[in-house]
Amino acid sequence: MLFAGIDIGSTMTKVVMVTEREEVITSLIGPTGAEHRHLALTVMDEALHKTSLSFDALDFIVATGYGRINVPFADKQITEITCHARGIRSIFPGARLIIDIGGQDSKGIKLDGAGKVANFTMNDKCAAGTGRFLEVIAETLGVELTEMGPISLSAAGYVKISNMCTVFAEHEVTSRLAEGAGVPEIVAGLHEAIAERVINMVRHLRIEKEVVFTGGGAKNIGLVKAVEGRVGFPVLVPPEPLITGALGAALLGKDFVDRGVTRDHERRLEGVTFFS
Amino acid sequence: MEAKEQTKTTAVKGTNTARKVRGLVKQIFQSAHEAKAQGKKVAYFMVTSQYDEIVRAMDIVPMPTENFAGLCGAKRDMDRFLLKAEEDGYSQVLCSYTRIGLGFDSLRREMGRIPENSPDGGMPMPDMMLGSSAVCDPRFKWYQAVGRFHHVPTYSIDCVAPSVHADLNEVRDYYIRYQKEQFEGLIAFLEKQMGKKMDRERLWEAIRLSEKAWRLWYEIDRLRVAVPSPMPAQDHFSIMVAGLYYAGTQTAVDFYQELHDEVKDRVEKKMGVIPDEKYRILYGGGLPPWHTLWIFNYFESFGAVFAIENVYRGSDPVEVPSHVKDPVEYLAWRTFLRYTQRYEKAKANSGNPKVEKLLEMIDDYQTDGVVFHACRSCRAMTVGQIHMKNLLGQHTDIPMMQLVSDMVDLRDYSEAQWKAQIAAFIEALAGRQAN
Amino acid sequence: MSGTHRYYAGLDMGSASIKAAVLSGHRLIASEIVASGGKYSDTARKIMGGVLAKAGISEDRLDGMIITGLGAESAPFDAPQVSDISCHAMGCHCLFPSTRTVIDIGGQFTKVARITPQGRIADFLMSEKCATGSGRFLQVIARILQVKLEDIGPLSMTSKHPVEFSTNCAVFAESETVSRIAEGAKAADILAGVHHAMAAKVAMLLKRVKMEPDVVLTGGGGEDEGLALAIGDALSLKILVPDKPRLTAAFGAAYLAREQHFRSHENHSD
Amino acid sequence: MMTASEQVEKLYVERGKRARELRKKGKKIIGYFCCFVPDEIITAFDMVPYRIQGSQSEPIDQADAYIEPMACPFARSSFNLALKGRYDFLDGFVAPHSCDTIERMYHIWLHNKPSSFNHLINVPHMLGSGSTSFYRSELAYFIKSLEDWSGRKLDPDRLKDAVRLYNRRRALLRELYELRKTDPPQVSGTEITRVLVAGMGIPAEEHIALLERYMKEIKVRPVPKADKLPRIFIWGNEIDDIAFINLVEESGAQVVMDDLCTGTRFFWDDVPETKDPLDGIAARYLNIHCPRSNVPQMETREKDLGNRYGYIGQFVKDWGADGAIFYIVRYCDTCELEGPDLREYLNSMNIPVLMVEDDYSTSTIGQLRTRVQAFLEMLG
Ligand SMILES: Nc1ncnc2c1ncn2[C@@H]1O[C@H](COP(=O)(O)OP(=O)(O)O)[C@@H](O)[C@H]1O
Ligand SMILES: Nc1ncnc2c1ncn2[C@@H]1O[C@H](COP(=O)(O)OP(=O)(O)O)[C@@H](O)[C@H]1O
Ligand code: SF4
Ligand code: SF4
Ligand code: SF4
Repeated sequence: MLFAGIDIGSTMTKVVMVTEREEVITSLIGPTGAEHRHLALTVMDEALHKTSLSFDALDFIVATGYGRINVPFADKQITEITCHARGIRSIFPGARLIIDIGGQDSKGIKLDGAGKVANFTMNDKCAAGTGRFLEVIAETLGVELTEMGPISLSAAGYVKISNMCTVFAEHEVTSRLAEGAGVPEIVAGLHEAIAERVINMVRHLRIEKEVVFTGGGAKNIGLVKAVEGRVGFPVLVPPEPLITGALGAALLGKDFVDRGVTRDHERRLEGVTFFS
Repeated sequence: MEAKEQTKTTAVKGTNTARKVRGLVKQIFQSAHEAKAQGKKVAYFMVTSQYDEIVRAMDIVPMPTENFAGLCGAKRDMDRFLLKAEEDGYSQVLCSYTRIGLGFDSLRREMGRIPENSPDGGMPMPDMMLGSSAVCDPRFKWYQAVGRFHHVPTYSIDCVAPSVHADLNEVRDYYIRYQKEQFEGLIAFLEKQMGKKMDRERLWEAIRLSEKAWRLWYEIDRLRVAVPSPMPAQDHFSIMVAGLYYAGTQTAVDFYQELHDEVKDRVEKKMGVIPDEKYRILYGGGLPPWHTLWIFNYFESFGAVFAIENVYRGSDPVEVPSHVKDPVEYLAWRTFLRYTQRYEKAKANSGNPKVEKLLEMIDDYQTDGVVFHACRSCRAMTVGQIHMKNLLGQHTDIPMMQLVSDMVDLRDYSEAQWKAQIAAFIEALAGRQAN
Repeated sequence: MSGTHRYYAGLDMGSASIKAAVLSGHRLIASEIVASGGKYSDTARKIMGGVLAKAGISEDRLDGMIITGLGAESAPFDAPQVSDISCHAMGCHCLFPSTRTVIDIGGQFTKVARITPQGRIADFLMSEKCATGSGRFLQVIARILQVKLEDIGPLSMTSKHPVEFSTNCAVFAESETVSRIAEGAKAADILAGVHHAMAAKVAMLLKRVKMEPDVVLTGGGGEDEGLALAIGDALSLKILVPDKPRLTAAFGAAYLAREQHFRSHENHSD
Repeated sequence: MMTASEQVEKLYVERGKRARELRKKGKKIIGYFCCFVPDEIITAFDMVPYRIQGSQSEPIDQADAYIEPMACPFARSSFNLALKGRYDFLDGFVAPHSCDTIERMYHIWLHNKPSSFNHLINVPHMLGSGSTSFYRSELAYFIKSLEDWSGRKLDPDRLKDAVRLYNRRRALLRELYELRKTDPPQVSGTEITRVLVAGMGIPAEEHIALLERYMKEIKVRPVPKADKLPRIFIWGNEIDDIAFINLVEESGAQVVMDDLCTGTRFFWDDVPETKDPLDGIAARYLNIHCPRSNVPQMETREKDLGNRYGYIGQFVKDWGADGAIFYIVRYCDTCELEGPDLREYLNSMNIPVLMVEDDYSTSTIGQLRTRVQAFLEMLG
């Protein structure tokens, strides 16, 4: 049996397919564009091509992420909170708290002893403290996003950034530069600011071992270090943090089938014929 | 407008007496800690709740929680308390004084002691909490919420003011009756807590002291009509401590006497706050930006001085009718008269008593402009400022500006924006004078 | 250039761009606009060098200079500073003497001012400490729509059914845009929607300063005809826009420098 | 003839239409805020009480020139509608001093959009015998003002009739709420919101007649089989638009009970039929369960919470709620301060709580979707 999870994030779209033994047979990451509907199909198509499988071979498809409602062929839609929890549980069974920093939101998820969601929290409707915040500033600084982490590691101390509204932080960054602050120190300051904000947000969930850091933000080593600094102990990072939501979605599909839930409707492919 | 003038000046030419306020503030906390050590009763307490004299007459040591919050702001040590409250589920838009108080109490419970290096030693555990509905909503909900962190006897009183348009002759009796009942209820509660009866003579004595202090404070403000301005806004935001936290004590009387003499002397000698006073400004309302009080120096660097403020003022003296012989009834009358002071005037003119007061100030103090401070988390002192500005605009054409931040939460403050606005405001004042 | 001419410079250190203008007498003879970013002071020095070269004069030939803009403090020149609201006011006053109200839509803030017949500020307001309603907001949207800044205006004006826009965070507007596209909204309609939302905000500020005509739109926002039109619609009046709106403050600053020079040297002329 | 549900829908959408019609026929329409203005008094004067609402689907595009954006958006939105002339049909404008914002708003509204009759009713914050008699005096003063304005004396018997009339409506509404106890509820939260809002701008007799027909219609609807969806209790202040409750129900839950100012808070308790009707009215209205009122403290924390929230505990038990959602209009200080205490109480009953703070705008509701769904997934 085969199960697929598709996670349409604000920035990245991720697909993961697993077998009934919970083995990942393929995963794919692509950018999220404006046209979710079309995109979901394209990414799915690509994943199928990669594995030379046909669409019908998929026993259950779960869509998650911010664009989940735009996946016409999904059998179920589940929020990324439940999906991340499920995905992380399969990688780190001892996880108690998940910190997820994604493209436009950050979340804290508390797990109970059985790995189920016990409580959660999400950032408000402001982009401060999210991946997008870093992207915008990276652009201002003329630094590649992937370089933000490594650069900050070479910083001697950090510059305090007090404005968390992206647009204002941008201005603050420019003035700090004007005052002669170094780029590594500024980037380190941004990481500290995000970590502070996110940790404050999740603190009421009680921070206890094991803490897992996932989502695109976890690909940034500087941010990982800053989060660890605030948590007070090392955090676990999945081998590919971007896909834990999609992985969880696929696994939840399997859970559904195990529980006897079946696809209750025809998959609507909406005129797209390239599924062979 | 020269660039050279825009640099920060630190030399505030304030009064000598105002410098003593730091000691008065420390004393508030010290007394509370000492009282705890000696087994006396300490109460969390709200300013301008009209019950100061009762608390003093019952020998209760007041611990004003708002003062602590302002102090944290002035010392820029507020984040840990604000964040703690937010972690406990209190919204970031909730009154930041309240958040600091709740955060402090929450941290103290969690750590089992007063958080290290709390400003001025922090607040000791109260034996009771005395809330009030005067001024705003958060103030009577605050202590109820503190119950999550320590459940001590708590009592709150109503302070009621009729609407400006009410016919005072219709409502006076039952307003005063209810106010009196509220005070009597508080007294009964305190008698139970203290295990002793209220001494009405001592209450009279406390009333006499507080009226004396407030009268002096009022006269000091009248002296400030002088040109050049003898006392800056920075001083005002200090010296209010005596009137609001020491009401009903000899300390307050002595303090204002000394300040009065000094200000009088300055007026006679024509000593101004700054060397060449170009513009006089009215602080139209809103709590001060405790986190950035040096902003007043920034104004001064342009030759602008705040001549008078419409916040933290002792109310103008009121005449309680002589047939009132009971001190509690006196307090109820006084409350009513204070609240309704400019109602008749307002009815005849702008419809808004606060606007009447501002208009009087603009006239008396010959101010060239008005600045309001909108605090994002303090609805009570903020909502209505635009309305007041609109109303004032119908009676005067002096420039007005509303600066937005918060009284203690620095996250709501943008220095670049303020500086740009202040510079433009000064240019507007200059433009008017040029004409 | 003849040695008898007097020269004045204005430098506007904006958040989005740095602008410089040089006047000879009261004539604009050179100007320059460069995106800010990188080291403020270096860029400022470069742009001043550039504009002086264009004008064909050396720095010591300047009889006056004024610096303005949010970043004025980091300018590497020893010259007086004046707020950009005053500079915009003066700039608009010189270009359109009938100006009574100025709207400046810059990179970070929107400012409106009512001005006196002499071009001085009578009352003014600045947008809240939030970036919505600033030029940056438009930039963000344009980027997602893959529309060039200069095409925003023309494109928006073709819209028949503007999208209703309501988010309050510039960064989140991005995601709202993305979902609108997913729902099938056209770029033109989205832009027009943004213009409407911004115009409503601006109209509110104008009401608060008790706007009087003529109203001039300057700053980067003035480059955008669609926005000017939307604001005009919201107020039911015609909005004037200078030729090079982004230069207005720099121009006004130079003009103020000239005025100051006159005041301190009473017998001098240009 | 329209079915009752169709009529409800129509009244819900076309707010103010019926009041305008009645006004044309010579009735006086008295608009008021919040739950502290007794409908009975206005009705006894043969005037129509109209509960003022904002609009969650319209942006607040004019009010900011008069009132700070950090004031409660419900109040600002209501005023915004007034500025746009949408409350021009009001002959009277009455506000209770329920919170700082409403009190400020009253004066701003009065200055910029005065009605023929304007009145502010002071409402004590502390509960106790003294406060009830004070509030009674305020109501008596309100009556006197209405008498002066209308030139008519209030007939105490008509006030008694009005009390009975509104108690009848209250009883019907409680009966309607009974239908929410089944699995699945016979009437959804969305429908409830509609029918309540529909009744806020029409005379009580009309609402009663409508409710009677509506309930008949509901009772004959085919009974769906139990769906075991999570049952939600909802707490907060103003929800006069179906958008949020609809979001919760669409996400796979049943909204079964509430404590909202647009829900049980305004109608649950009857007015006791006292000899002087004003006594019963004052006691009933002052004791509305609202975070803006302070009940005297009890000896222990546990008793205190029990005293403050016992009725909610009962609601949750009787309607079998599995979880609670707090919907708080941003900047409402009293609700913001109340939330954590109530959460503590509900958690002690093993009821999980999701606290959301919102801008009183349908445009932001989509952003809550993930939060609501994840909460339901957590319950499920
Ligand atoms: N290699 C990387 N280094 C640093 N940050 C990265 C990297 N890859 C992705 N990101 C960040 O991750 C974010 C996307 O994370 P993701 O969890 O996929 O969010 P979403 O689900 O909202 O799309 C991007 O905004 C980006 O900031
Ligand atoms: N051609 C254009 N069309 C539309 N908008 C423009 C154009 N050029 C610039 N802008 C807008 O102007 C803003 C910059 O304005 P500017 O006045 O330079 O800001 P600042 O004074 O803060 O530096 C940019 O954010 C951009 O949105
Ligand atoms: S007046 Fe303002 S600052 Fe003071 S307690 Fe009330 S809301 Fe807070
Ligand atoms: S929360 Fe209370 S005071 Fe506020 S509107 Fe509702 S019932 Fe009225
Ligand atoms: S929602 Fe809250 S702030 Fe708004 S009117 Fe009601 S009680 Fe007042």
